[in-house]
Amino acid sequence: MSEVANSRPLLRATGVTKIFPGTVALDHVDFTLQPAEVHALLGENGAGKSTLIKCLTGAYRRDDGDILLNGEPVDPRGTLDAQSYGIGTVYQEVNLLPNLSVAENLFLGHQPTRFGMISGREMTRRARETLSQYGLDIDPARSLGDFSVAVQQVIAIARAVNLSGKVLILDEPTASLDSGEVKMLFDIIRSLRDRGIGIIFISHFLDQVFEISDRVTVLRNGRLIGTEDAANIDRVQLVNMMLGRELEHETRETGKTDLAPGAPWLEFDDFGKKGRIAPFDLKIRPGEVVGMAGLLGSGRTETAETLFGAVTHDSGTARSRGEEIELRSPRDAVAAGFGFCPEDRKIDGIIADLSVRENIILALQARIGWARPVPRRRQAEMAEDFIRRLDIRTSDAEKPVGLLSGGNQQKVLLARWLATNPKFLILDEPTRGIDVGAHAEIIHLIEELCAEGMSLLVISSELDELVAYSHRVIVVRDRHHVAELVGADITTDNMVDAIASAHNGSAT
Amino acid sequence: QTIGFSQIGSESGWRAAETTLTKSQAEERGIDLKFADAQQKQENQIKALRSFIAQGVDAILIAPVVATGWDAVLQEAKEAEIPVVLLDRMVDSSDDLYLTAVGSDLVHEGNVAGQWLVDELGGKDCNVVELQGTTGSSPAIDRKNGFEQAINGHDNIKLIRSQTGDFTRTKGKEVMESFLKAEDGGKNICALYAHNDDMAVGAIQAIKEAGLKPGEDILVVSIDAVPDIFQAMAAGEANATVELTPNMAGPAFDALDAYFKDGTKPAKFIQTESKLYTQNDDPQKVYEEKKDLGY
Amino acid sequence: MSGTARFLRRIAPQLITLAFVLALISVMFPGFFNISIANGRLYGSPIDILNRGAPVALLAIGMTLVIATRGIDLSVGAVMAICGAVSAWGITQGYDLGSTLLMAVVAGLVCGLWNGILVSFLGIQPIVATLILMVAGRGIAQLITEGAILTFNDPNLIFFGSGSLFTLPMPVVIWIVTGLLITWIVRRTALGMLIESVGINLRASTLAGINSRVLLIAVYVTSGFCAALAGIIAAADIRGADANNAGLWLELDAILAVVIGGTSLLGGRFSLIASLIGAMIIQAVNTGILLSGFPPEFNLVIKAAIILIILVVQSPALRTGMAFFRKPRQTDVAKKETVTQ
Amino acid sequence: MNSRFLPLLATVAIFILAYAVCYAQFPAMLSTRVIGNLFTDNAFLGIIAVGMTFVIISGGIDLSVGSVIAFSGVFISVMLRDTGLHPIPVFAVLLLITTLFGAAMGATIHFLEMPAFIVTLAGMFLARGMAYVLSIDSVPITHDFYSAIQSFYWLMPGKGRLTFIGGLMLVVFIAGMLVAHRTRFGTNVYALGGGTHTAQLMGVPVARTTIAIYALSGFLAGLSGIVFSIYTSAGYSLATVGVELDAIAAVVIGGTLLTGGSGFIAGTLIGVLIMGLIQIYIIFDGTLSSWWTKIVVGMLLFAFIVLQKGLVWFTGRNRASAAGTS
Ligand SMILES: Nc1ncnc2c1ncn2[C@@H]1O[C@H](COP(=O)(O)OP(=O)(O)OP(=O)(O)O)[C@@H](O)[C@H]1O
Ligand SMILES: Nc1ncnc2c1ncn2[C@@H]1O[C@H](COP(=O)(O)OP(=O)(O)OP(=O)(O)O)[C@@H](O)[C@H]1O
Ligand SMILES: [Mg+2]
Ligand SMILES: [Mg+2]
Repeated sequence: MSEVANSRPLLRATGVTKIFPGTVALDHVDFTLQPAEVHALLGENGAGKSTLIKCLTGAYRRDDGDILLNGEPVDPRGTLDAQSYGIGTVYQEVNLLPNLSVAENLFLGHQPTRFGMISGREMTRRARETLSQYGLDIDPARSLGDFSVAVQQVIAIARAVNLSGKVLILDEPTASLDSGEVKMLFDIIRSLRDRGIGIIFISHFLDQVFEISDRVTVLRNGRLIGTEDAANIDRVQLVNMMLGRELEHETRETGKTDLAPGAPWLEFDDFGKKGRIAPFDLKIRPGEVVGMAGLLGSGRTETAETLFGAVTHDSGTARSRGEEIELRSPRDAVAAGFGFCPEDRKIDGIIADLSVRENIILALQARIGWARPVPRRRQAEMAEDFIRRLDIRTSDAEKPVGLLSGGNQQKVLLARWLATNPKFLILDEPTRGIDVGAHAEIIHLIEELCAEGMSLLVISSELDELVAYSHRVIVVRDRHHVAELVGADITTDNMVDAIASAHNGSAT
Repeated sequence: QTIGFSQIGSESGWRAAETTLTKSQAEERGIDLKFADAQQKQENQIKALRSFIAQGVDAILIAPVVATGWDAVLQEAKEAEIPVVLLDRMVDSSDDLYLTAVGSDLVHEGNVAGQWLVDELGGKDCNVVELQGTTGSSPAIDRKNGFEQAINGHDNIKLIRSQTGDFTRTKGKEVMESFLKAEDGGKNICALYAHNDDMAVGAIQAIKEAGLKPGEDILVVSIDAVPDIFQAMAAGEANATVELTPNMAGPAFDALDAYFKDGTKPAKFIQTESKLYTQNDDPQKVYEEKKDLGY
Repeated sequence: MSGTARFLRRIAPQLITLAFVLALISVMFPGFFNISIANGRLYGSPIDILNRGAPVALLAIGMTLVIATRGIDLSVGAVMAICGAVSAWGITQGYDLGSTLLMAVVAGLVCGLWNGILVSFLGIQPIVATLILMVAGRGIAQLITEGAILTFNDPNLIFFGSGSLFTLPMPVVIWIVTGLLITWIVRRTALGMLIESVGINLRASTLAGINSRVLLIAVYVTSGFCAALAGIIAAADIRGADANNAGLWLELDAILAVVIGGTSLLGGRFSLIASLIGAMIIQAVNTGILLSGFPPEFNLVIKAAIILIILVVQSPALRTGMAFFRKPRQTDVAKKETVTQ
Repeated sequence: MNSRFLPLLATVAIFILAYAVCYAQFPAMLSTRVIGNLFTDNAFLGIIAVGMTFVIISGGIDLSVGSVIAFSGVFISVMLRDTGLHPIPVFAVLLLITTLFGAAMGATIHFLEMPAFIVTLAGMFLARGMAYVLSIDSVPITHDFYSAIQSFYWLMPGKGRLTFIGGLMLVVFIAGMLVAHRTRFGTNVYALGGGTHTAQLMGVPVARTTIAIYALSGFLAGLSGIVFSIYTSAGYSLATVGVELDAIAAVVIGGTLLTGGSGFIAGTLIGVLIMGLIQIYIIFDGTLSSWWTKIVVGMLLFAFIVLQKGLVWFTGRNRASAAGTS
């Protein structure tokens, strides 16, 4: 597939350098994209992948370096410029406007017009057409904010594809997609490639990288480590390039852990919220990891939010060790020893302008109340401790968390809840945007925590990940809990079956 | 009988008194008074007038916030055959658009105040500071002009500083403080002219706090004759005030009565008296008389 | 960097601006810095600035907290009028000083509570929620005074306006003490951080278990409290409650003070001390204009020009090292990167 | 039906309800006179409210409009008095000035990254200050052109008048709706309101759009100034104090979110009419003292906002539960 390598490069960047106060994000990085290739960009969290993308598209002004497009030097001054050069981009985190309609998001800046006026009907028609290629049958006139992160992700991709005449850049596009969507996306990527478009693809899923890419470039700490043909390199080599060290043990050995013994300490009966999630029963034992699988919009996030009191349930009861507990707000949940890492870290998770330290102690502080501040020294210790344990890449604990790379923000959120020592932690897509090294560490951490008696509810679109650590998996479809797999039944195939099978009543 | 009354607002005690008196006068005469407060905005007054017309009142009283801009709506009232009487301020429309105007002459008021100062000084050198009303308001402009006319040609009197105190006590006090600082702790100032009593009352406190005696070290003359200034005069802290009577409605209703009875056209301008009060006029007694009038 | 150094660096732009404005005034008005003692109290233009700036400074304290939560309180001027009216009414009705002050403060707290409930429970946008009280509040104040200036002569109440403590005018003592007290409370407890957190990302904060509703109410109540103090001072200063004019448009000055103090209207990081310096800058400009002797019709133009200059000089774009003219987009995006929606 | 239209529908419903209540109490409220007045008297407010809607949808605010109206009036009247020019070229110059003024504020907001609230607050001081500098007196306008425009109205049956300025306001509203919903600029305005940073990453020309929004608001404030000068035949530097707050209230009552990103020009029209209705109602009633007037205006404002919130919440809930059972 990579015989294209010696044709004239489509996009060539040399010596790209970007310095933030306190961080050299990119240090003289060279990068070449050939026409008709899929080029994966890999590296740990904070390696500088997103920054490189932003420098290429002019979203950040680079401090040094040249960019050649088709041999011509170009200097995009922003996304608008990049678009006019035929570079379409999906930045990390969905960067769409929730207040606009789906169609407007797709065509912003390129709306079809008649006599200078936007033709709404034409736009809706084209939007339907575009979305149907991605298997989305939604009303393009509805607000984007009505849809889940995953749907938004697909729309962002569709928009970028529409705009990319020469180059398509995808920064972790698959982080919140399930396997079906990923397959669809890859089909589209392949057809674009066959049309001669160059694609830059960033992902932490190595399987996907090997599946789709022709070449890979690895960054580490803002430096270029190397560019290789995907065919000439194997997983282990790649991981070594990224981490600069050996990864001790391969993460996803598909062993199922035994169901933990003992009586459930948390019981939810007939718990639900009209219009959001149908009533379900859920029992959680100490030390148990409950996985939750389902398609996009199936109601997994809704389940989690209802359990945490972020959405107030209107039916059913919750009991902790047999005693009924109130769960009307996140506060109640926190008081009951719950924790919740939300899916959309940008909107529901991080407090961007507060420092890493403050973000980490926030939930703890909220729980013990404003009047008893955690002593400053203790805060610093905790922050340092988590930065070390979770390997959060930050210049120091006082850096505003919004300036960290996406994956590192996710780790800070995890640290926030671990700091409260929760008894029941809900993780919604916890490994989204986290690199292989950290991924392994987080799964390791999950297992460690459970060994100490903490219970977990993990929502993930990566089915084999669920297989790896769940004692029990609940399958959600159309806002109903439709199946529960235990022990040896937890296999990817079984889950796919349960997700795909026709209605068989709401089983639990 | 239904009469609409469009009042400017309630920005000062004097205006509150005018409103109170108008209401009580209407009640005495058995008039159904439709009161509309314009909150200092001309557009609201125009709206009020239009609504009165739409409602079909028998007559309209209006205290116009500004002189200009009434032609169109007065014309409309005229076409609807509703007589309009202006209270306490004038408009610069042609005078066949309204029945009559009741009020005092603002320039004249300033003039009376200035004249008092000229007489009081009798040729002594004097530096005067002035506290103006709200910049751009007609009382501020006219009272300034009237005062300047009066002291014109008297070279012993010099207007050394003039700032706006927005007709309020707080600003009057603040501005006076800065005058005192700027003029050598007040030693340079011999008299204060304030466009209304409220500012004067504020300024008097500032003078006292600077360690000077208002009324002696610095003469104080102002306009309106609200009760509090009489208290100050009784205490010897203020010297003179020019009365602007809040009872504008009485003469207005009289004129309207006559007009409705037999169509007598009143004079186009019914001027109220601009009476000068000094410390010799038994201020304490006047205070007692005035204090319950709703100021 | 040590805490003190960080703090000094935070307020440096405000201090420099203040120094600049004061220097400008003293050039135009040479006797400006003369301070003497008269009647057992400090007397001079700088003292006037501290004294006259008291209401705005007090309002700015509450306003800072409100703005830090991404809100705004337009009603403070009207609340001042209400509380001033209540105190004048109380004292003329013959209540003793303690009960009078208590009533006035309670009135302020109730107003703040009302705003807080509208904002946090009914979810009404702060600017509109407080606009309601801004309009109605002045009416309520006039209802209490019946439209007149309610004059009083009680020396105890007057003391809060023109008395002095340790040669400092009472209003100065009040705002400095209140400012330090609230700063201390907010920074010695976790309140400051929680307020900032709520202001930056309300949803995420609530999900982290912060009781954001109560917190929101608390900041509006604090704002009401500060407005009450300002109202009492304003009434005591002129020995009367002027319901029509007390605090009129002061909310704008208070907001301006907060912004000059470097707190973003988008909520988040705040500094009370910087806001207080901001209030003094505004008052210095006002006093400077009065001392300068320009005709009053130029007041607004001068004020606007000075504000613009101050803001331009303090603007984040210029502060990030004049990078603006060379590479506008870089500073732009790199900074806004941190703003969540 | 799209949930985005809910606030708009709620506003319309409330307006109709309120009008019905007024009519029940004062039948004269339904006369063409009152309806004509409603348009004429609020024309200047409506025009700035259109500009304000754009500004607010983009996530900003423009406090300068009231002062710009005052400045415009004084500028026109002083020019007409002192130069003897025909009003039309004076209007053109004025609109140019106010548009540039708005553009300058927009540029300051964007390039210096200063909050709109403060920049336009300084603009508010500046515009009114300039009005003072031009003339502190109120200056009457006595040009034939003005009288011609003033006598240019359509007499509706029942003696109500649809005046030129009332009609102009409607035209501005229609143009505003077209621009907001049918042009790329309009979508860009909504995009800015959804988040400047995101909009920038999506390729919205943020600088150009921001400047254009405030320029538009400045232009409309100038136009509103012209309308106000026709309305009062005068220029006065103390006119229209605090009108920006009325405009903001009208926009918000009309269902636009102050946080930006969502709202409707049509809603603003209803908002303006509701504000006008409150005033007319109070005048028709005519028994309220100055202070009760303020309190009642505040309470009605509160009632409208709560009613609207309730309506949106209620219908939203019904829809949710309907979706849940389906
Ligand atoms: N605006 C900014 N200001 C300061 N530092 C920044 C900024 N943006 C990124 N950085 C820093 O630059 C480094 C590279 O970040 P980048 O977002 O490029 O990482 P990444 O490779 O995309 O990581 P991830 O896989 O987690 O998304 C990080 O250390 C980050 O903290
Ligand atoms: N394919 C789709 N078509 C139409 N609406 C969808 C689709 N996917 C999601 N939605 C909407 O988005 C909402 C979000 O649901 P929820 O957040 O519970 O999903 P989820 O199971 O957590 O999935 P994910 O988080 O992977 O997107 C759903 O209630 C639904 O209204
Ligand atoms: Mg990244
Ligand atoms: Mg989800």
